[in-house]
Amino acid sequence: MIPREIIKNALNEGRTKLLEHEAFQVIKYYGINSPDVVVVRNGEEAKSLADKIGYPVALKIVSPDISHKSDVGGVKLNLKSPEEVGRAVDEMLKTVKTKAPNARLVGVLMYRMAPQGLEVIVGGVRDGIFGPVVMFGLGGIFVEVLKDVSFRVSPIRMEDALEMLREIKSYKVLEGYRGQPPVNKDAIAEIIVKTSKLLEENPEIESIDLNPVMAYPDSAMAVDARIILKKP
Amino acid sequence: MIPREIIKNALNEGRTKLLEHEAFQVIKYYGINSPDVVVVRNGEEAKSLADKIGYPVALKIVSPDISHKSDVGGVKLNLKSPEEVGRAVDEMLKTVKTKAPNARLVGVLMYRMAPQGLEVIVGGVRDGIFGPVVMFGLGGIFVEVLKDVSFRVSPIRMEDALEMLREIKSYKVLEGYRGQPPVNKDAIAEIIVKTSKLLEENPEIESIDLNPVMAYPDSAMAVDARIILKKP
Amino acid sequence: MVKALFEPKSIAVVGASRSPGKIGHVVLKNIKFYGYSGKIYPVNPNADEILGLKAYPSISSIPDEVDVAVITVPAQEVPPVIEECARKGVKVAVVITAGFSEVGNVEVEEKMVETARKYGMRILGPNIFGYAYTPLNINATFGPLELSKGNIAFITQSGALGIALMGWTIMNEIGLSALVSVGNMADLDVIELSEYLADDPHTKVITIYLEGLKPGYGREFVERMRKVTRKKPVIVIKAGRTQRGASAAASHTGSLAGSDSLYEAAFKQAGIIRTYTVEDMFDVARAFALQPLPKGDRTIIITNGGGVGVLATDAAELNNVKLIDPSPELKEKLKASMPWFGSPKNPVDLTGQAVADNYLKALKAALDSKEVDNVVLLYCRTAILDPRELAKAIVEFYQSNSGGKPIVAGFVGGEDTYEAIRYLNRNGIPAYGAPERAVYALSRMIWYSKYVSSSK
Amino acid sequence: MVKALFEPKSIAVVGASRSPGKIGHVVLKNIKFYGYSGKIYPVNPNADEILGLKAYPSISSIPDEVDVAVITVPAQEVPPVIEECARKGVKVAVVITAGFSEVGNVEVEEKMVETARKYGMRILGPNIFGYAYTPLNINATFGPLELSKGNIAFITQSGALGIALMGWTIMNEIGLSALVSVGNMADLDVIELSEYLADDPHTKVITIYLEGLKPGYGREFVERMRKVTRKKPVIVIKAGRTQRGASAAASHTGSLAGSDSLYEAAFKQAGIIRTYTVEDMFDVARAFALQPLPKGDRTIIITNGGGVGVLATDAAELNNVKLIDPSPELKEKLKASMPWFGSPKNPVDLTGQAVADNYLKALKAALDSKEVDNVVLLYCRTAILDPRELAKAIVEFYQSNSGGKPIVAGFVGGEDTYEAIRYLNRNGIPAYGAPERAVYALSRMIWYSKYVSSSK
Ligand SMILES: CC(C)(COP(=O)(O)OP(=O)(O)OC[C@H]1O[C@@H](n2cnc3c(N)ncnc32)[C@H](O)[C@@H]1OP(=O)(O)O)[C@@H](O)C(=O)NCCC(=O)NCCS
Ligand SMILES: CC(C)(COP(=O)(O)OP(=O)(O)OC[C@H]1O[C@@H](n2cnc3c(N)ncnc32)[C@H](O)[C@@H]1OP(=O)(O)O)[C@@H](O)C(=O)NCCC(=O)NCCS
Ligand SMILES: [Ca+2]
Ligand SMILES: [Ca+2]
Repeated sequence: MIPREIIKNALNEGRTKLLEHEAFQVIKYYGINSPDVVVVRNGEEAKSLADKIGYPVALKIVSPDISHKSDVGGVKLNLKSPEEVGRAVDEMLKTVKTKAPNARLVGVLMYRMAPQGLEVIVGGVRDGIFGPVVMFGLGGIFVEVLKDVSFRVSPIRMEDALEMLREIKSYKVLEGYRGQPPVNKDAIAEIIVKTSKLLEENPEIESIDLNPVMAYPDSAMAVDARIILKKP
Repeated sequence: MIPREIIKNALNEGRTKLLEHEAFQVIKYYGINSPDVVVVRNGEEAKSLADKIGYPVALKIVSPDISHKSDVGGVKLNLKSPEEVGRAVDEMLKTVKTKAPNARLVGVLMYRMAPQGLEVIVGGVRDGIFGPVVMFGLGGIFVEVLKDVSFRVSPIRMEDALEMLREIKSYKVLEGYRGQPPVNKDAIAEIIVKTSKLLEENPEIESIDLNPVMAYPDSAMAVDARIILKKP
Repeated sequence: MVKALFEPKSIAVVGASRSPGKIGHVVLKNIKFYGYSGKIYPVNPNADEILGLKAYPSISSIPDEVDVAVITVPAQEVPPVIEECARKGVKVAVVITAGFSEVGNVEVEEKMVETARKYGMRILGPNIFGYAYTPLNINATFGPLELSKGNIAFITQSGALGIALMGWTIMNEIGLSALVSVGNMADLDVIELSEYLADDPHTKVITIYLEGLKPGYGREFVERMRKVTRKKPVIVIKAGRTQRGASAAASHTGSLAGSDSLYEAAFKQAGIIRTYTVEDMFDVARAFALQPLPKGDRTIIITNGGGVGVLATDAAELNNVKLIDPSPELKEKLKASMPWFGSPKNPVDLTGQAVADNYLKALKAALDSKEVDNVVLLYCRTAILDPRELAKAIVEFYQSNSGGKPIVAGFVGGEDTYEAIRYLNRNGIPAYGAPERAVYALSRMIWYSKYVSSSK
Repeated sequence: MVKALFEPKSIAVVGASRSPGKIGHVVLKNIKFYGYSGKIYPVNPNADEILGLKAYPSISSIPDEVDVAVITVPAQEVPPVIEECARKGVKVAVVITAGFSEVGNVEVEEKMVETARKYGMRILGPNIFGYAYTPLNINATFGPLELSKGNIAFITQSGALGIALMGWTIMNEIGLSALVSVGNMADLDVIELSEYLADDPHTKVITIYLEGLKPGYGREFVERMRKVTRKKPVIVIKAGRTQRGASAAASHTGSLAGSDSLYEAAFKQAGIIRTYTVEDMFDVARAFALQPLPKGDRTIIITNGGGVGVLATDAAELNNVKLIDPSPELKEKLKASMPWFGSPKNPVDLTGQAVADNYLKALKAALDSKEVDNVVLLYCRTAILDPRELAKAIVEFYQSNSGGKPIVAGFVGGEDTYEAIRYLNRNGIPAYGAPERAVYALSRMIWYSKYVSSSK
């Protein structure tokens, strides 16, 4: 499905938050590097797909009614064989059904876990005055405690995005810190530019959070995506 | 030995950097909480002391001639039984002798590893204008990239030290971040005050680095100590 | 159409009052006595003549085209007057009257704009103190009569501050080309006015006091102002940068104020220089108004006092102004310009013994040197060197020797030093009463000059 | 002994020159004509009389006790003169002559101090422009003759800046009690002078321009200045706060400048207020000089212009000045003070229609209220309210109604507004030409007042 349809579909179903696999589909459409995800219905299906996905595999329950997935056993990480994956899916479905008996379950999201990289955050929101704006920062403490972030107003060109990177106080961390290799700044900047475009072209989207984006020496990848729609 | 003697001894031997166990002895004398350390000569001795020390045990080679301990196999962490400890000490002595054949070996430093806490840094230096001054900051990136540190001129009272803590931009991290419990600020402040006193009373000391100090909800402990003496 | 606002052939004042204290009277008086040479039509149903000018009972009864109608009638009278103006073919209605969207009367205001649009008329205001354009001697404000002329345009969203600054700019000899109160910005806004002024030959730099943009307008602001800043420097004070300040601004202007970090970003993207105080804004504007753009950031400080040299050095470092380390050759030339105990390092210290000739020699060395793009010239009042004498010598020298390199001056001293500062300012050299201010102004010029060349 | 410097019964000028242009002549002239009423002894082997005063061939030939000897002889003559002064029983030698440790002649300087110590004499300088103490009409500098009197003491490590500021303080009507050039601080230093001034009844606040402390002196600075700041506020500009600035200061004063973060820490520990520009320093000093200490941080802004209200609100937030949210009762009282379209929130907006009476009513409500510790009073020049009239009304009202609460004023406008500012300043109300400056000054008072009460 293309973003337009995914969004329409969600709104038709009365949802203002996209399901995780929907959010991944939307960002993928805009060329934002992210894991290939599939939604499976049961352990059997998961087992048959595991090799294709690659290891380690992560599983997350997909449900419009569950917001704290871990609390209901809806997250499993680091699974390393088809059998493990299959078993884990069945178990998860069972646990979740017990713990959240009234939740509608769409299935289980399944993807290959990304290797650890430098965690950065790209967020987009629609401001009352400026329209789509995009934020960039390093993950965790940097954003939450130090508020070390930079903003740009859409449309954002590549050079603006690179400037956003240079603008944060902890910029040096991107250049490689304590023997870490520098991360690929162009790859992060591209994600910023694409996030801006995504907001531009989908006025129904209220906000988007790519947190974290794993930044590597040669690439960057959004490993979590959260998209909120405007209340119609 | 008391600090005066340790320092005299080092200077007599032409050393301007205290050995790690000496540094620990000096800070302990000033009541700075730190692991109990012993220096052993061989695996047998280590094995017999391991239970008393407690696990997990860390080992570090002690030598006035080796500055990058890890490079010569001079560091071993996380040892969990008397046998492991004994074997590790013998191995270490052998490896180091091969890799650094000309280094004088004092023995192997042995202590119980401190549990992970919030890593902070307390540093002291003798300034040309202000005399002894003490620095405080959070560990790692905060000091190295963000230069988020605070200073006070000696003598430092408890209230000055607490103000140093409040002064850093990342202060909130000390108050508990992402579900972490707040750390004990008085315990850190005490280490600052004692570091100041230590510099006051030992004019031969040029600088001292407690990096990291592990801060816990109920206490704080300097798990690494580096003391540099003035060139006589 | 905006052109008609700044270059009108005729101006009517609808609500021109006979009573000297009233706003409608003051506006008319200012238009007449500041020297506007076009036609002036007072409109007042109860008068035949005001201030020696024939008055008309209504705008429609004026037997001529009217380019600008300044409206000073009470709020409830404004809508019909607007309608009449529009029908009459007035090009711009300048609505001074308050009492519209800023107090919640949003609909009336929108309606007026609609009416105007229908006839192709533009509206400035409402809720403003008027506007001025000095090249054509237009002072259509109810502020003071006098205005100092120059090439700095000032657009203000705060009326009270704008009026107060009229006297302030005279006192500080800040020459204005245009002064525009924009108030509720029902129609003409900061963007459109800036676009016009960007092509105005009498304006060299645009300054703006901004409290907030209208909802949904931010993006357009960035895109269109980006084009303006390619032509001319734009300097903004955005009030309400803290949360509490922003909410104070919101209650005051009725405009929804977005978060400050977004304004910060928007200014950067648009190449707009942001300053944080009125004094800073005009300090920077003065530098742009008088000097060529820097060709680079390599800067040298020349001083007769170590202390101010240090203060300037601090300011340079804090504002990213690159201080050069003079080459041995340049050092030698500088050394030759000063007493033996001076220092040819940067800051170049001519010492308290320096006379005008020392300054000129050092200045020549700097301006001639390929190592130097910009000069910061500092002076502390000494018994040996009269600041006025130094100012004269510098002006004379610089006029024929600048080599296109900007110079900014910081002079510290008493009354005679201020005379020197004013002399420098009047003769093309931006001068300030403190070393940091000179450095700051230069730093913004360097920033802008880099922005312009990198965005080409 | 330091007392003898400020309250001498007699002053000699050794090197008092007959040539009007020379430093030794100017110093003598300033001492005589600024009105010092003690005895003045010119010393010059080649003259019998200078400026109508009997001259002596040497200090020892003066048939009287000499408290202060100002020395203006060439460098090589200074050591024997010092020796002679010391023997004679001079209490303080003020050595204006340059050419000692600042150019590497460390030993000569140390020797002089040794000699002085032996005899119990103190030395101010060398390498200074002199000193002044206005309560006793002493101007023993080679700067301008005039100095405006007041209760601000100014100690400066930069000579050139100090002299230049003599005229500057007159122009800005900043009243000084003492002005001391400390130069190389061979003996008397910033600390000892501050200690003396802390007990001087004519001094209410101490300002210092500092370039660097001597090696090993930092700790004493903290410990002793901590005691000074318990008695009186101390405001410091520490030049050389960036790395490049510090090295410029070092080359200039010959003192080893420690890292800025250590100075920053030391100032905090000593309770010293740090400012970053000369203007800021005297802005803050003026507030302390005129007003009582704040009893708390709860502050209200009263304004006739929304724009300046917003600028002040931003400044308050940035400088940790707590703006109160007025209670319903206070709001009601404020509301009664203003036109219907004003706002009783904080900033309290009396609107551009406000007249003096509106201000007085609002001010009364604020000063009477238990919710308010401090008032920031802002004014934008309007046609309706003459700033001078407002200033008069405020002064009169405040004198009998202050309730011990500090007030600071920010007035924006032209010449007449500056007249009003000067009037306020002369009559006990610190007033500034920009809203942020008023807020900043208040913020430093609040900081200091908190420091003092927490360190008791
Ligand atoms: C616009 C404003 C000044 C009018 O107030 P005012 O001068 O008291 O109004 P008046 O009723 O006296 O009308 C003014 C004149 O216009 C005349 N007039 C009234 N209606 C008129 C009309 N339809 N056509 C022409 N003239 C008219 C009146 O006769 C009067 O002239 P007069 O004094 O010779 O009789 C007032 O409504 C206002 O908005 N004030 C605030 C302005 C402000 O603060 N703006 C923002 C500044 S930043
Ligand atoms: C101190 C200084 C001004 C003297 O320079 P000068 O005035 O050119 O010196 P002169 O040789 O003319 O001596 C001055 C007077 O002292 C007299 N004099 C010389 N030796 C003397 C002595 N031992 N006792 C008394 N008088 C003496 C001279 O005869 C002369 O008086 P005259 O002009 O009537 O003949 C100069 O050496 C100096 O240090 N200048 C820099 C000062 C400075 O910048 N300070 C720091 C400012 S922040
Ligand atoms: Ca996440
Ligand atoms: Ca370490």
